[in-house]
Amino acid sequence: MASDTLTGSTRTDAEISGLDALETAGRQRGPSRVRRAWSALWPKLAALALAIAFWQVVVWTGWKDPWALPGPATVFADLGHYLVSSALWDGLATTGRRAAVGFAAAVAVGLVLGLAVARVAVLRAALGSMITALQTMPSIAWFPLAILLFQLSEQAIFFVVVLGAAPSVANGVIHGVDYVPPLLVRAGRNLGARGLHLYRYVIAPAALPAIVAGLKQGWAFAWRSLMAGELLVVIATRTSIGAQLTYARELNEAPRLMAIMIVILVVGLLVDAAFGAADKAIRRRWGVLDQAGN
Amino acid sequence: MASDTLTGSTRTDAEISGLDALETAGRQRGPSRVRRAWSALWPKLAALALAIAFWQVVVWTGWKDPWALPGPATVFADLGHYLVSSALWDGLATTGRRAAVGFAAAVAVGLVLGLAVARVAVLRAALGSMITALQTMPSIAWFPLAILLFQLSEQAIFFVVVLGAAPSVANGVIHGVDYVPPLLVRAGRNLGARGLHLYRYVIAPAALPAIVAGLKQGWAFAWRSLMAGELLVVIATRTSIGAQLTYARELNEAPRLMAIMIVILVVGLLVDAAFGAADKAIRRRWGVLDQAGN
Amino acid sequence: MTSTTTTPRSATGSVALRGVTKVYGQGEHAVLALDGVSLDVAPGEFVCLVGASGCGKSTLLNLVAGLDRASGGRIELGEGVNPGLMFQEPALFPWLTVEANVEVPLKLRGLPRAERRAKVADLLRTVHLAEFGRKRPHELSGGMRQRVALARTLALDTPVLLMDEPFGALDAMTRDILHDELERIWSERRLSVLFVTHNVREAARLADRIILLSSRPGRIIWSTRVDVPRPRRIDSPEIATIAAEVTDRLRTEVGRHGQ
Amino acid sequence: MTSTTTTPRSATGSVALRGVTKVYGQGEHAVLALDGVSLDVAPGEFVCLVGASGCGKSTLLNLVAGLDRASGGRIELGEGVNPGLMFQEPALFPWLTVEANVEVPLKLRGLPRAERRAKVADLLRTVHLAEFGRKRPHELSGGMRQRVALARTLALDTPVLLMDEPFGALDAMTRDILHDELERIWSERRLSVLFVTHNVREAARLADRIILLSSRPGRIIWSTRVDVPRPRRIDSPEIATIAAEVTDRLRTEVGRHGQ
Amino acid sequence: ACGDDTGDAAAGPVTLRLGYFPNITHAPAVVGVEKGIFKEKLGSDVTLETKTFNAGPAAIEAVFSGALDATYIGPNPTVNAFSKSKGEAVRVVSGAASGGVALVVKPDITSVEQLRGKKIATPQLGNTQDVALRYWLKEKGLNTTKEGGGDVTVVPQENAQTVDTFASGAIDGAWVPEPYVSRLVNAGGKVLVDERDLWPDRKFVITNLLVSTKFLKAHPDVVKKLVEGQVAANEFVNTKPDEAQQAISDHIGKITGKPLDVKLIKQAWPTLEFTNDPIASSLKTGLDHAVAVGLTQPVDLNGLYDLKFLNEVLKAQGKPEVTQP
Ligand SMILES: Nc1ncnc2c1ncn2[C@@H]1O[C@H](COP(=O)(O)OP(=O)(O)OP(=O)(O)O)[C@@H](O)[C@H]1O
Ligand SMILES: Nc1ncnc2c1ncn2[C@@H]1O[C@H](COP(=O)(O)OP(=O)(O)OP(=O)(O)O)[C@@H](O)[C@H]1O
Ligand SMILES: [Mg+2]
Ligand SMILES: [Mg+2]
Repeated sequence: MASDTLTGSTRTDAEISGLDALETAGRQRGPSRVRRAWSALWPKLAALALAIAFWQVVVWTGWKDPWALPGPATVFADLGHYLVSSALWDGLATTGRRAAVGFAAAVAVGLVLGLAVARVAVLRAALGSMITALQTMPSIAWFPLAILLFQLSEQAIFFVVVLGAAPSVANGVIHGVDYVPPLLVRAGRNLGARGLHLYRYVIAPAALPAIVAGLKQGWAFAWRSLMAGELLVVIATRTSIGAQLTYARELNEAPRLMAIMIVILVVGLLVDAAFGAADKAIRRRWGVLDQAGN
Repeated sequence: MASDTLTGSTRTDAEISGLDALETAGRQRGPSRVRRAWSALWPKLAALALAIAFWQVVVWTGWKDPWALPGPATVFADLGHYLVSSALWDGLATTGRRAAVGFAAAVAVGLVLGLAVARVAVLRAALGSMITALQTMPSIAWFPLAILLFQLSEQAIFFVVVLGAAPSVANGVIHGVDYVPPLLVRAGRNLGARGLHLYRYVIAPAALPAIVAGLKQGWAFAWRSLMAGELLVVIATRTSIGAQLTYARELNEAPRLMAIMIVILVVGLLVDAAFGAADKAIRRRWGVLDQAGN
Repeated sequence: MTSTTTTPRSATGSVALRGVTKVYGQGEHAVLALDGVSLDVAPGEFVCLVGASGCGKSTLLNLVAGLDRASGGRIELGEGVNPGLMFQEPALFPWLTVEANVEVPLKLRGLPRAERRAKVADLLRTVHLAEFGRKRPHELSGGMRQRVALARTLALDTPVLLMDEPFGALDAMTRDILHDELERIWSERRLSVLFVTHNVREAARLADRIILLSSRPGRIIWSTRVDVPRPRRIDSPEIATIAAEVTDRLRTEVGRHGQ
Repeated sequence: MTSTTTTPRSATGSVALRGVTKVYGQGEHAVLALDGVSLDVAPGEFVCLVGASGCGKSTLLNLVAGLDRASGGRIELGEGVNPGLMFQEPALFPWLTVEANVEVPLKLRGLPRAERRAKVADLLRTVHLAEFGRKRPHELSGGMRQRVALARTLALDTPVLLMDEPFGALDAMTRDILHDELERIWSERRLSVLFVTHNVREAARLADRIILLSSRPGRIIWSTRVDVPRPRRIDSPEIATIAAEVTDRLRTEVGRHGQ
Repeated sequence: ACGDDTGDAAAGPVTLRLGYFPNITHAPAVVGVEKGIFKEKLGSDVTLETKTFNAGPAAIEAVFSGALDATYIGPNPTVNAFSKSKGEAVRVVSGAASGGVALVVKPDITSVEQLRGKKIATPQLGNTQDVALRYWLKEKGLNTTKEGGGDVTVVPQENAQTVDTFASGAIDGAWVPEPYVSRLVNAGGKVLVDERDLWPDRKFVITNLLVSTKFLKAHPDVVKKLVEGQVAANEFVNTKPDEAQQAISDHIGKITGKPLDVKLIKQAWPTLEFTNDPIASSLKTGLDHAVAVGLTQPVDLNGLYDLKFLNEVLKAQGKPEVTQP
């Protein structure tokens, strides 16, 4: 009945050949860090190169006037200026801070609301369907209320962001809780987990994958609401990405608009990388990682 | 080894008493249709009543001027006019059609994209993180491109709606596929399901709950993008909810704005009811329904 | 969701079922899983439950554990007793390591960290998985998972233990060893055990009393005391004799129902 | 994900393993589950695999089924043979009814509707679940689920059957009946069967050959032919003798490893 | 068959795609469409397609991408379109409206000095009204900065929001166009400055008619007819104000689902002047002011105006011609 891993006791020849096989297998499946990074990177670069090439070709055909559809060169030149301007970094700082604070608030509200609705039957009957309905309410509809409640303070922006993102987070939580395997809930209950403990030890971790998915969707809602909401209060000394985006459009600055879009995409990519890492960690734990080639 | 359900063979007294117990239990847990409907309805009505009462009280306190914050009476009076106006029904018809077509297109694109990205390693590396990044792009950033591609036609609206909703659907699909229990995939493969068949018989149904959740989030994105996108192409003869919402806001018609918000909420509730029914059917099948009181 | 029919009246460690009935589903599709089952487990008694596949054994344990509501009848447990149930499937938490799984009930009981560690190590040694503490459930074999579940249930430290085919996925040797361990813990802690198994020798090896359940509807149709003195050996002739008798009864019962 | 080391060279129905090695994990945490296992299953042969919990039996079946990649060695199967594997857990599709679960492999083979129906009904009768076709997996007992999984695997209609403790959750009577059914199907279809069990009597009852696997690393350490003529009875003295011998060997092996 | 360079003036039916805002400052456009004036003037050879917008950028995007041939639009987007396309994409062929802009403040503010430390809203950073406010403040000795610092805090925000924020007391005033001037007055505000008083002849451009250069080159005759329509529409607006006001209210109702209160239109009406003169000088001056307050680089407006047709039409009708800058 002794159980020994490879690092334990002495080994016979056969076992050592087994170890050799392991090494080989290891080399096949787990290439070096550099190669792994490269294999994650080249498809992205290829996709990017393809997209830019296509764009350039379209521009060369002269399909549209250059002021309507600027070429990559123009846009990247503008992006270059933008990258060294304080406008970008100040804007990113302001918008990033608002996004972080607003999203954090939305997550807090969404988690509490989601858990409450998921497990309390009366609340679910009363508010359950309201959550999706609220989710479909466009941000601009909340603007008057935001101003009524918070005047021209940053809170008005947060209000819009939270109203935009919290329902999405809550829906993720509800979905996750709904699909927790009943066997695990029963196991938890039998092990003595009741009430909050049941949440903490069973329901929350079991629903975690769905909650992370909900957070990801919530982030997208938060960010989009923020882009609109930042126009609500164009505060004095603080420029923001949302305001810059709208102004670029209002001034018909196509290259600048596209430069800002690229910045937004990059921010989105970074945030997705964070969510992706979290998700991958969960999947590794759960043993569902090795299904596709990733 | 015979197996018999209650409707099979003859029964002894004890079994009949068991049946009686069943009836009692049945009556306790499964009340009549009317009572069930009522128990689903009253919390909603109570929540509604509470919300309206609170609103009325706030208005009575005179916290804000009536043109800034109209009372329930004013709003419901306006809603009454709105309900009998052709504006609402024409707008709903236009917007509803656009939402349905746009969402359908977004679902098609999202499903294909999601499945492809979830299972093809290169695509995932190339596009995976781009999906969330695209999701965070605000609709207005796409407007110039939409007009470039589709001029001032309805397709421009669909373009914005699809770009808004498809990433969300795709993310739902990817999440669902990622968490398909490996055991079921193995079982499917062993039963002879490869390639498309594996999708059809195993992966798609196993991921269905997450896909439905993704569709729900996608709907919210689609609707919100539509509300903004409908301003892109305003055809004088065809009024739409999105245009009405914006104009109500621009003209500071607080009661009308609130009436439109109520209409949007009601549409959201109806759509949520459809998703809810789908989700409940799935949960019943999977045997995860009886966890909370619903 | 605790059974409303659970009235804590009896002595600690005792379990009493009075005419317990359980119906699944409603109307046409209803299945009568248990029909008027009355059963007493005395404190410190080891009762084995045998019966055909699908006769309602798991249902019975679920009801006693308070995880399901009986459709009729009463279940009485000692004051404040929360019976530990070892499910038919391992039901481990996939997001936790083996150690952490076993630790959950200890955490829930609020034990200090050092004590928890010692207990977990001890329990994993008991089920012969001391070296697997840091693995995750999906890295274990079927039998190993079952043993982790056993360790987790034992960690509950409750006077009533409900076990649903706990050793079904184990080889004979490992099973023998765990029989000894379980018997030791049972007598040390004076546990009341309700134990479901398909292995009649196992039943005879462990039980003070063996109870036979009929199929659809599940009813108690026969029971016998096992008066063989302990320690017992599973391959002893006395055990074989009792096992043969139980098998005969079972055969008659299943035959009665058979096609 | 089909094993690249599977070279289809041998006759239909035969299975050949040549020095198969399987390592889970990497580096420090690597576990050598199988170490140079060589094994031949002749067409139409019934081979039972026994061994301690966690010794690598399931791993072996997974490799033969092509669901996992061997770390070393070769596995040879008949041309175009896709062995049917009955997993240790039922692995039913929760979104399908019992009938629909059994129907999946038939659908995948493109059988017409009427034929599928007849086959499903037939298979459910074989596992004594004819009346449970419309239920969903979560409405079944553990043993019932196992029987559905058996029916589903039999529906595959492949010349090589890999079975991982298929009757572990069944009572002795139901198990006896299914032994007969399995033996009938095996001889009718001339199947090659690789059968994992912890029940040495079951092994002796069914097998042409019994193979004993050692624990960590998993290696074949002993094997024996069962020359008792069929039909056999599980409670016959010949079977008991063989079972006793296997138990002895197993005990020695586990004892060697034991603490 | 429209908007491209190949189109021949004489051949085949032409579609004219015209944009405008359902708004009081676009009264000639709204009335021209609602009363069929454009249709009549364009004749049966030209199909008129109208599109409405609620803001300038989308209209300019549409012109840039060839989805729109002509649009009524304010001075700001006009300059943007001209400068962003390096003077190529668009031409102004007529004026439409003048005036209709004012600084509305809380009633307790009665002098410029009292604006010190107050918050005043404008529709958008760097737009005509924003520049006008900042330049005026500068002349009065009050500093402002782009970032909202200085003696007076300038808060750029959407006009709709300005009404909300003014009503809720978050801002002290706003430099806005009609109908927001009237709306702010109704919300308890008081006109402190009527922008007309700051301009020669009390005239400055608020709306003009823009056509895409391509369309102008391809279909000069159609553009001429469009200008005829514009002149006729202005005629209508100026001679039958009641009918025009009702038409505007109805038209807005069609798009927004709720007719605009005619009272509001009547209230705003006197502050506006519907003239065919694009008042090019005011655009130029406005731009100089923007440069002066540091909001833009100088822009060369040479070639923006093409008033040949307008003057032909006016001449034919015996009306005074306008000056081509
Ligand atoms: N959730 C459920 N819904 C409907 N029917 C159920 C449910 N759970 C169990 N049943 C039915 O109740 C009966 C008894 O099931 P139970 O699981 O108690 O059997 P068991 O004695 O444990 O069998 P096994 O030895 O196979 O585990 C079976 O006929 C089963 O189909
Ligand atoms: N996915 C995995 N990752 C890491 N280790 C694994 C994995 N699967 C199995 N193992 C290890 O491989 C060894 C053999 O496991 P396997 O499941 O083949 O045992 P088994 O003989 O089927 O045991 P049982 O009779 O308990 O089912 C065990 O030590 C187990 O911990
Ligand atoms: Mg059971
Ligand atoms: Mg196994």
